Amino acid sequence: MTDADLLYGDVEEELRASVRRLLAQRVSPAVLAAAYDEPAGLSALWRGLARDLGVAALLIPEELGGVGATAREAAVVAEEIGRAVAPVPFLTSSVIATVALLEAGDHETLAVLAAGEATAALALGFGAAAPPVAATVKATPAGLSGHVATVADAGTATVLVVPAEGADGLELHTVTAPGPGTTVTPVPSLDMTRPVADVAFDGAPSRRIDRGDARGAVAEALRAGAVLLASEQIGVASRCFEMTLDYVRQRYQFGRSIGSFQAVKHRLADLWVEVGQAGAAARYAADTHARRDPDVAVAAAVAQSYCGTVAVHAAEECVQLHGGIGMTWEHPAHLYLKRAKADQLALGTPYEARSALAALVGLPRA
Amino acid sequence: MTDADLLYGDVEEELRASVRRLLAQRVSPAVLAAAYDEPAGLSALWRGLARDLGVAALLIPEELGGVGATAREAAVVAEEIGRAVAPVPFLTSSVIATVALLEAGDHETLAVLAAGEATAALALGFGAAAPPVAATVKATPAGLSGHVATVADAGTATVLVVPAEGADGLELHTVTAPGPGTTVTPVPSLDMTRPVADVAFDGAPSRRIDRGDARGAVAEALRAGAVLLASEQIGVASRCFEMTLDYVRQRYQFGRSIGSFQAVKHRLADLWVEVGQAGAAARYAADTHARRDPDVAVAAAVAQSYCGTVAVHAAEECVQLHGGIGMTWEHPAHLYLKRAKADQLALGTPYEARSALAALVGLPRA
Amino acid sequence: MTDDEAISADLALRVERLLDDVDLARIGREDFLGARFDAGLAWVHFPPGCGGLGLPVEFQELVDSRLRAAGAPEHLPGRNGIGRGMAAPTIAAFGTEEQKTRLLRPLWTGEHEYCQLFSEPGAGSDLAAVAARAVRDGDTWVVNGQKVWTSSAHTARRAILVARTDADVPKHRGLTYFICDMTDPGVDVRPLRQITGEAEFNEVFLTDVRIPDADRLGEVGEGWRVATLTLNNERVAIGGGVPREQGMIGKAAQAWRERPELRDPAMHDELMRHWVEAEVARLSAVRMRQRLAAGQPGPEGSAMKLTFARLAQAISGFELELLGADGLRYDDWTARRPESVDYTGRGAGYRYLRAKGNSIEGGTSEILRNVIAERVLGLPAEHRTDKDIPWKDVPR
Amino acid sequence: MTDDEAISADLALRVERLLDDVDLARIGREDFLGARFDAGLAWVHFPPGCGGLGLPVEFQELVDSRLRAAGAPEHLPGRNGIGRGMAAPTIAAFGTEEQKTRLLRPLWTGEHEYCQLFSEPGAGSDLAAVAARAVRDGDTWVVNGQKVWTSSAHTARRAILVARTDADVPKHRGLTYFICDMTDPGVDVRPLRQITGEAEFNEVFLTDVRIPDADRLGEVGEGWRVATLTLNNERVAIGGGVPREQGMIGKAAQAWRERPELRDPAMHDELMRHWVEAEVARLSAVRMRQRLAAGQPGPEGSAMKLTFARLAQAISGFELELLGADGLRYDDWTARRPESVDYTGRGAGYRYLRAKGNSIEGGTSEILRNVIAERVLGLPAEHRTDKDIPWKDVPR
Repeated sequence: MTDADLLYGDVEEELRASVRRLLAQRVSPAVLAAAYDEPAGLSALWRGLARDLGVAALLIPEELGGVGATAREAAVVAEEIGRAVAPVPFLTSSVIATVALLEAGDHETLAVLAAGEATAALALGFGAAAPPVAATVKATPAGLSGHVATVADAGTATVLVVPAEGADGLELHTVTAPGPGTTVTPVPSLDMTRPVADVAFDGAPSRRIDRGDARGAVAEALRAGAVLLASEQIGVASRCFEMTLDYVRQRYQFGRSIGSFQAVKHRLADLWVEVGQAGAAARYAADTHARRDPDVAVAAAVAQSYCGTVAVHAAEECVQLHGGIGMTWEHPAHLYLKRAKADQLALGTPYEARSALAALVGLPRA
Repeated sequence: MTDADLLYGDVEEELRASVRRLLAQRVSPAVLAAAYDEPAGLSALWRGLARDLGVAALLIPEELGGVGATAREAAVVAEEIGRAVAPVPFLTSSVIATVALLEAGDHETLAVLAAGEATAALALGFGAAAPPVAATVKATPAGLSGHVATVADAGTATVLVVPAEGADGLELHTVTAPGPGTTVTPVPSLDMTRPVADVAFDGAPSRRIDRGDARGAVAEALRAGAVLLASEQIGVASRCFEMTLDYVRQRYQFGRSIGSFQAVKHRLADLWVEVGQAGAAARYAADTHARRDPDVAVAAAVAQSYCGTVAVHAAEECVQLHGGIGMTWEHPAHLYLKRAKADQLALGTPYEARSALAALVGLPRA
Repeated sequence: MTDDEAISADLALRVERLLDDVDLARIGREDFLGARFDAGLAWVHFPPGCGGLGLPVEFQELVDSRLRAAGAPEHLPGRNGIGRGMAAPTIAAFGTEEQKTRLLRPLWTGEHEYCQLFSEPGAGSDLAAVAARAVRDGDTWVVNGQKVWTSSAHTARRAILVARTDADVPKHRGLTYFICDMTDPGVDVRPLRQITGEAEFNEVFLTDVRIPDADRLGEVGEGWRVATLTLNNERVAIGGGVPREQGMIGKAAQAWRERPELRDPAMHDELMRHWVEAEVARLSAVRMRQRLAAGQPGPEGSAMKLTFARLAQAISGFELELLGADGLRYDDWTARRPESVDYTGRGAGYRYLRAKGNSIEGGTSEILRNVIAERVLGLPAEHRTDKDIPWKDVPR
Repeated sequence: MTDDEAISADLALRVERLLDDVDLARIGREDFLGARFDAGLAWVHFPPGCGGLGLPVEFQELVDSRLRAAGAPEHLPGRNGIGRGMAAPTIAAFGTEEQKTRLLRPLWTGEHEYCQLFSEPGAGSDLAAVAARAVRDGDTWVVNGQKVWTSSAHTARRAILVARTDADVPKHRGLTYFICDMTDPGVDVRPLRQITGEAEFNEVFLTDVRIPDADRLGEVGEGWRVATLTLNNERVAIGGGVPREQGMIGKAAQAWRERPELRDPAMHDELMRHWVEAEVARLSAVRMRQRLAAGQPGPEGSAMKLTFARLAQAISGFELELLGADGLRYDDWTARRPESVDYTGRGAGYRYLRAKGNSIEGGTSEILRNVIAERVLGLPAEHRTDKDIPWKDVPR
């Protein structure tokens, strides 16, 4: 704790500025809304982020062609992606799948990801908070077989990292997608800027990549995901807050700006407090992860319990205080609400985070 | 449900007017606050209520010298007692102990209570939601022995109705207090207008009154208590709301009444909604009890979950919106806050009520 | 025989006569409704000649139930609600004899479906801040402007319209109320897609739309007073019908009961809190109806709408958390054009998103809190400067 | 050697010299503090002659830590916080040379304990609505009025006082700031009992209290500006010290851990929500200190006070529910006069009741939300009429 640094360094701020600039150029509400009618492929936006700014390689060590940065830098990218509800597989591919591959030791695939040429997805339901007790995919000599529902960003991934039940327990495999015996079926998603898909394997050829601790690798991947999801959530929350503040300043009703009504003022004051404090929680999670501080488990659970609900609150206030316009397809508020609510369910609900936290801090349910 | 009547009849309104008139004459904040320095005995106020208005006899059948009324009429009395935070043992003696005696069939004691000469207390911790699994008092041929903590209004009761563990399970006894082998020790109470006391029995002579279903009698007594406690709570809540509304109208700050500030207006609007709706819940509980409608179990649990928390909220808003003056001993707000918070803990917390409700409506925890 | 009994007997006779006069097996819906109108049995409380008999409104139920029992054609469910619920009482109250005679019959039979052209993008909660202009040109008015949140605009033949006819007086005083023909070539209706993916509503662009002065309802400049009557007839859906576990809580409870694998013990108390609040809201609605029946109408309508919106939003959000990963899926993003809204239909994601509108449409929760604070609790009104200065000078 | 190093070396020398000059084993607290004042080591950022050396405030810690290490007498903990924290900086900023010389030394040594006579029953959050009158009578002022919420009034020798000297100008312009002698016979201090049963504070009645004009601080009519400096020096307790599980959440967690029989599974998620919120508040406080240390002071102080109050109230209420029947008991209703307040001391009932003051004292939560909305978020100020009219005409 005494070593914690909850502020942002100059390098981090520079990274933020670059990412923000690129996103401002390439992301617009119209582009985002279009994803709801026609799921987008891997966009030019992602190529810009991955190749020009190297965000796909952030968490990959330099010796494997990566940047060798930590969760502190990745958190800044996640914040900016949240602010823009950018439809890019940073969290799913460059954080979760990447950490799984790192932990398993699959250097070959990492090199491909680092170059930004391909993306990967962990073939696990996006609601999962922890490695499966029994995986729904079986690994046999004849290949992988089984079904995984609601996998985020699987539709655009060319590598699937698959937790599968082998003879001696959980194994981790990679599968090339699309490929023989592998079917990825996109489904309508609450948040189409991070679409989910169902994945089915029927004797799919695969490569086993773990060296005995598949469970640990998946757990580490999900933890990194939870840590950085919190930063994405404060990005969503901050942008919703700013949009709302701007709107209530310029929207006039009854001859006054609606931001001059005290009930609105007090709600925004409370929201400002909430969003600001969520920032401390997310930053602490990223910082402990970066420093390999053992408190990261507590920090991640705290951030996951708090930040997702704050983001939902901010997005809900954004819709409400925009009034009718906030309910329309043409205003971006709905894009943020859908991202916020989906993010709250991702990698375990806040309830699950608090249950996990209780065990960590010695406050058992009964 | 189709038979439910959630309104008040003319007779009920007349009873309300009489009780309110008497309480207005005899209860003042100074008198109530004095109870915190010196626990009051059974007051002239109680004698007025019990003898002149017959409230002690409301739930006692006419053939036993009572009024033969129902929970609908008793609810009106409870509401008025709540409005005045009156320090009288109506709930504990005229509802809970009375129903226990009625269910057990102790007509003799009921006749004494009906006359308003004496009061009774059920010797069970006031936090109990249900009959004890194993009573802390043992019934032996040598008398009652054991200890019961936190019994409401035990200090002024002359009859204690004691659930005690006998050879074949729970029994119900009456004990005269003060008396040999019986010690009643008043303790400082969060709400000194309904003080609690610890009761110890050491070979106390007693009379067994149940006819085999002591558990059922205690359960009925506690249910009647829960039903009428909800009405007391809406009395507390309504009065807190009115005090606050009056105050914000006449208190000026910054050249304006504080009731003209929109944040205050909206809070009071929300509170008005809450308090009004709590009234429907409490009334439905009283009505189902009066009609012996089997839905009374659900109705009581709903009211207990909702009304206590609304009363606490109203009392907390009352203190807050009064500002500094609401924190002082001389202003009555603190008396209401203490009653509201103590009432919320009485006869089981809202959490316990919801757990009980879940079983009734088929929504098991796991 | 009391007066009431006499009226009831007479009405029963009139219903019988109507049923005798038509051949239910063959008559079309519109023709039957026309005959019913001519018999004064459309709205018994309307004046004779306007589809009524000038009777107290309580007698309507007798007519309705007898006709229902006889299997007579009824209005298509959900059709022309604005015409029958809002336009008709306004025409009856403010129309000239000529207007009543001309407008009410086709409205009643469904020949003229109505929509409402009140809301504007710039106005929002400030309903009187209408900017659409109507300029007189001899015997007609020429209307230009933009309206929004108009359901049924794409199917309606007529609209009730409020437009500004004088920008030099304070905003409530410069409005006029019209009946607008939606088939006018200057009317451009465009679907307005919303957060759920659907387009329940429309935007309506009015370009040099011509309205004969004969279709003005009330005096010039009296539009706010006329519209107020219309809006007072707008009925909000009240949460919690009589049966327990209706609405959103029914969906959440159903998921909990039918899918034991979703039961996270950490969520149980929250589920029960929602259940309790929904039940308390239901009991409050029951009490409101009992008070109305007992002749004690109260201000609880606003409270019920506030509560309904709050619970619908909280519970639908909770339901998604309960569903967990399944909550990440949506049923259908197609830009559908539903005939009517079903708040608890479709999937959990739809319910969650659609419920966001509950605290905006038909009076935002913020406006309702103001209404309660000022009209019910008697607290001072908000400070405003727009009431006494010319519309054109109001900051906006 | 940089400038800073030179200053540090010089300061270290001065501390050594002070310690050489006195016999720590024998000298009394007040005498030592006097010697320390005379050496300019009381407040190094104050001017020479006023207990300081005119150095940047950062150097104070060097002096404090060296003296602490040497075992030199310190101020009694919790004593004269108002004198040292609020009166001293105000005297230093607004006092004449004579006043600084005369007032600061006894204030520093503790000879003159101070209290604060600002709040009034009629003023509340409207701090400038002071009604106590000071009328000039030659070289003295005669003060009449009533003050409230004055801690230490019964032990203090001096007070900082704001009184109205002109009712014919707007309220912020008619105030004057004085140093009041609490031993004046016109000062009547009465304990003010509060919700917990204790009397932490006092009411102070001022009847013809005479204050020499020499004890006026700042110009006549300048009292609001002077008081603003005092109030800006009021430091609010910030929730969540550095260690985890401090404050109210520590008490609730302790009860949960140590008394398994209290563990209602329905309460667990709520306990964890409180735990999370307390931890997040703690992290926010850590970040605020890091920002301050990095020279990025922000407006989070108001946010921290709001959060601290909300959590203290929510958690202490929850703790009583957790205790169930035990929550019905209280520890002691005696009208005690505590030296200082311990928010988390005593029983759960006391904690619950005392926490109600957290959102009132030192700026209500409503005022703090206004401050954040207006000063941080830049939203428009509340409409008010009292700023420009004479105090005597303000509605109250």
